[in-house]
Amino acid sequence: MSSTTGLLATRRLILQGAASVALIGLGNLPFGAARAAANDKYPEEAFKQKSEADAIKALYGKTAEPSDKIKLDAPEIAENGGVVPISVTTTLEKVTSISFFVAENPNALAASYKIPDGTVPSVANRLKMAKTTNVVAIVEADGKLFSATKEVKVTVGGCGG
Amino acid sequence: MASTIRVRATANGDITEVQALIQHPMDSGFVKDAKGELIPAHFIQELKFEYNGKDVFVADWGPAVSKDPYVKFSFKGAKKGDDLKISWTDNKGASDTTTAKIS
Amino acid sequence: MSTTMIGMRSLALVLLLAVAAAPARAATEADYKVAYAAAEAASKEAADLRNQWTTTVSTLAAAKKAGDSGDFDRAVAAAKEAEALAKASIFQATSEKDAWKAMEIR
Amino acid sequence: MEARSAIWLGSALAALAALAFTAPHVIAADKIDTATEAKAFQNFFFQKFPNVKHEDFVNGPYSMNEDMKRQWQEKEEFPPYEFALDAGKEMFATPFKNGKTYADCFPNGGIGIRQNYPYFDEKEGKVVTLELALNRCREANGEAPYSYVKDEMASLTAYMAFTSRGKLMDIKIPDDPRALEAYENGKRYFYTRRGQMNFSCASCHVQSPGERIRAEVLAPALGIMNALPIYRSEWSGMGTTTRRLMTCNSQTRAVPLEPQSDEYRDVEYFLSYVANGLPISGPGARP
Repeated sequence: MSSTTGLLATRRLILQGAASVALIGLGNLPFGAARAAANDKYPEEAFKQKSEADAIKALYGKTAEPSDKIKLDAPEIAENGGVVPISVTTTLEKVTSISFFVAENPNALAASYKIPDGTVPSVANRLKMAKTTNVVAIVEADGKLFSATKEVKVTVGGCGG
Repeated sequence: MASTIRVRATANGDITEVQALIQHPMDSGFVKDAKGELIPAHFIQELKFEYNGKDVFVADWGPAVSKDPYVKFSFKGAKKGDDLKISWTDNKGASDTTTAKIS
Repeated sequence: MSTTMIGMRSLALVLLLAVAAAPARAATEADYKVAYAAAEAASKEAADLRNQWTTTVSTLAAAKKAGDSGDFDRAVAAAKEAEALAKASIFQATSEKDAWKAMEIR
Repeated sequence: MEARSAIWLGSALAALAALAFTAPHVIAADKIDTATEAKAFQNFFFQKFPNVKHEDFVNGPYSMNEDMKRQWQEKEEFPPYEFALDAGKEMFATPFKNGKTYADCFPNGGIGIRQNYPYFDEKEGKVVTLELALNRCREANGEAPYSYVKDEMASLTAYMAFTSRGKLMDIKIPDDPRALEAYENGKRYFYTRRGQMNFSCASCHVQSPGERIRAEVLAPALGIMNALPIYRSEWSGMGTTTRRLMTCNSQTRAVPLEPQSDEYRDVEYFLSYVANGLPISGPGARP
């Protein structure tokens, strides 16, 4: 069939857009005014990296080793690639940072959280995933990096239209 | 206009659980609109939670955080009735802030 | 009401669609006009039955686009396909007048 | 000769009609019948899914799949339709230019009445849905009607649904042959195959609820109206009943009808009636 028109085309475009994020060379993201916060700088470099290994190195400057003290909670099949509920909790001590990476997103680093003293080392959030891939949670505890990984299946819904 | 930040902070014992839902498009810069043009990147980059002058939680976000972003965490040392200040800034320099009462 | 029945029924419809009269010689504008008019009439009848298919609309539009750009071979093929789709949706509307009861929960 | 054959033809037709009318299996035009049909409809689902609690059917796919239910419950802690709810509440409180508000158009100020919609309007002889009543209220007060598929209408119906949460669906079919005809027309639309995919609503929502169409799990037809309007992650936005019906059409490659056309109003009437007794759960959050 030839190209579609009208409502259907719009739905298809948005559907494709929302579900499969096209791999487009990363133009320089227009960064706004200087951040108000003095000390913590927005990890611009890390967010620009493609692979999660590079992003982890850019963010923390060291590599992580898997740990079973981190519980990464993510659905087996994502209800929708645009809104994937992912949470992590850990029994590790002296946690200072928790970050989430979606391996095959255009940029692996999705979100990074600073955990000051007195804050419970556990975060829940909703992330976008371009396609079926590994979600990696990184916990920085007492200066060392630990990781937990889980694959989440992502596909579009509906019978095609 | 009502604030873009919805917060629910509930203290039980020494631990206060905080949930936040923020109204923001979180455009990744990779999605095309109906006419086929790229919607420019527009997403919250930093979200901060402060309790009596001290940061208790700071989020650095990229474009892969969902539209109308949601986050949940807990922290110790606060009690009912205290204030929790929440503020965000996005990559276009826009920002919003609000103060919630811990219930 | 089993799934095989759905399979058979849509199979029948797909067969009906496989109407592709390949014109022996290159199509002319006149061929296109005739084919397009027939497709448009069938599409209108389907719309009047309030059972138009989205693929009929898009294929008809493609036929017009090809016709306007002078590619009459493609235009006639698309017009014939649009007509076949429209006819299939008319067949569907008329046959469903009673066929729907088969699925009704009693 | 002319007159005699006409008379003969007339009486034959009359006899035929009489026969059809009294024939036992013909659906008699009284109300009781729709009640038994609704019972049969509900029992079909209660027997097909014996371990699903009856009131759970209104949660659509989440009544069918544990993993999806967990994702949903997490989202329900702070649901994405929260903004639509607040917007709807604000719109309800903001008077029109002429000083009136939506509360003046609806019984009980529009609060806790969603379970009675759609209703059959005997003056008009047609089904009136909540979305239609809202736009008629706007027009009666000199305001432009809202689109039936955009956020404003979704916010209003989200707020009205929210005020009825937990109340049981209570749709009436008055003793009026036109009401029965509307119910029948809705039922016919529900079971009629359309689109190049050749599916009817029942193909998905009666024959295969709980099964997947790619990432989505299909909702059962029973209680499917109770959760509307819905925030869909796929649309990353609110969806009114009209938007949901129209997108279902285009998914089967059927060209959608115009919003609030008779078929849509009647199918909503039929589906709401057969869900009588099940709680309102709107606004809902769906994949």
